[in-house]
Amino acid sequence: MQYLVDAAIDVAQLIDMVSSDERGGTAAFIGSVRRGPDDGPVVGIEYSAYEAMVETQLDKIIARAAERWPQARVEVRHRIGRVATREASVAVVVGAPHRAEAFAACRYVVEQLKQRVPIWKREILETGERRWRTGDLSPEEHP
Amino acid sequence: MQYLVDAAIDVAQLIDMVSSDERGGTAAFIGSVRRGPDDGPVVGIEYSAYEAMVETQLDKIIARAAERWPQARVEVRHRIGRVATREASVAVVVGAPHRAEAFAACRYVVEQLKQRVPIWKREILETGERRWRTGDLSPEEHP
Amino acid sequence: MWIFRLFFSSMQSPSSISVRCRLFARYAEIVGQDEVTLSLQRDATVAQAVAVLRQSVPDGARLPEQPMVAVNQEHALAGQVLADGDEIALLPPLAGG
Amino acid sequence: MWIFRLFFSSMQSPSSISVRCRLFARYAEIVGQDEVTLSLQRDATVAQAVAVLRQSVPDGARLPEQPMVAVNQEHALAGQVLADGDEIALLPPLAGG
Repeated sequence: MQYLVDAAIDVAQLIDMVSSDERGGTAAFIGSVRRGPDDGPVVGIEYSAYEAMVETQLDKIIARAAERWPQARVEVRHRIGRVATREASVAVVVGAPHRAEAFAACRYVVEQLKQRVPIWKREILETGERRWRTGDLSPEEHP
Repeated sequence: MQYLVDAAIDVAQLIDMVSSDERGGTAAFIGSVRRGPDDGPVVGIEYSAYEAMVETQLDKIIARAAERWPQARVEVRHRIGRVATREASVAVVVGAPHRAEAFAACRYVVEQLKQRVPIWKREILETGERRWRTGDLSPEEHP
Repeated sequence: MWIFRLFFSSMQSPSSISVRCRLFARYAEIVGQDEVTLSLQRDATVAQAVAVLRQSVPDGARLPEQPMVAVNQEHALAGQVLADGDEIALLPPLAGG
Repeated sequence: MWIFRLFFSSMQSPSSISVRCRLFARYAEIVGQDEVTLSLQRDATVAQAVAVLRQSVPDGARLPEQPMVAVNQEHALAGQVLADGDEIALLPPLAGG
């Protein structure tokens, strides 16, 4: 597994990996586990994934980014398993010769990841209860 | 001085500063000293600034960003003095509840910084020679 | 020549195919298992596989009728025709990031 | 009343003002100094200050005729009127980042 990791994401290391003498601009997106005002007593998130498909899809997303922005270099890491509030759950880091490419490629990979990569999250509440969440949406109702 | 620093920029610390339970999306831009194919034997860059104006202008840029994206929190650091190739010279890190705001505010602050903040760079060549550079452009001709 | 093709084609494609069906996250929770092997008629589509699955596992009717589906790790539309040995996966609404 | 105002106004605004002019980066290198105090006529503009500066320092003619200028740490246009005690700065093309 290249993209899924079960320990803290080292953003500084990723920045170092994508930067080079020729790539002076790095754009990064870091998603962290948050507790919004309506979220109640969430102490963490448990991520699960269709792991083989995560790898397949991220390979393709990064390959498409490389076609559109040939001089960019992309690194992606996503946590799997339990992640505490405020820890980073995902990092997308893109180095490019110029900042416009770095921002565009970073945004592209983040949006594609959200739309295409099979990862799910379940909130862990203070009470020990668990609750499935959909991406960027309110909690899913149990059917 | 709040924004100008003379030691390595700790990006992970800035990410930690702007993230919170309510701010789950962080967008960052990191500019590093690069040596492009036409740049010759550059070993580093020496940054100088109109220091008081850097602080005044960044205060205003960040205040304007706060008006447009009230839930975003912005941190900016720019190196002053000598910076070696591949080290970060600037970091703009923005935490927000959602990634669209984080990306937009980060891009805004970076563009404003490049346009309005009085910082200059002089390339240090392997030969010890120094050469003024303008932003994002080819070397300035000496008049 | 045309007769030969038909002949070989029917030799290589028996009347039913076997498809591995994987379930994830909330869907696995609903049906109490994360993998089911389905026997489908030849040329069955994704939609038909989902219909068979919903009838053949406990609480299968609680799965959506038109879930997001992947075939061999690629996102697939309901009309895609399946082949013997394919792996299909029912994907609850994605929530990466 | 009107006469009073004129009287006080001329008391408080002598015929010349003093402006601190700062030079940075390549511009400081060209003229060999990073700060000059200019004496300007009352109501002088940024453009007039630059013109005076270019004539009053060694190699001043090598400075651009219309450089980027800040007044009291704010970007300023050529027509801005200066006041006694202002700090103006000639800014070479910016290169932060």
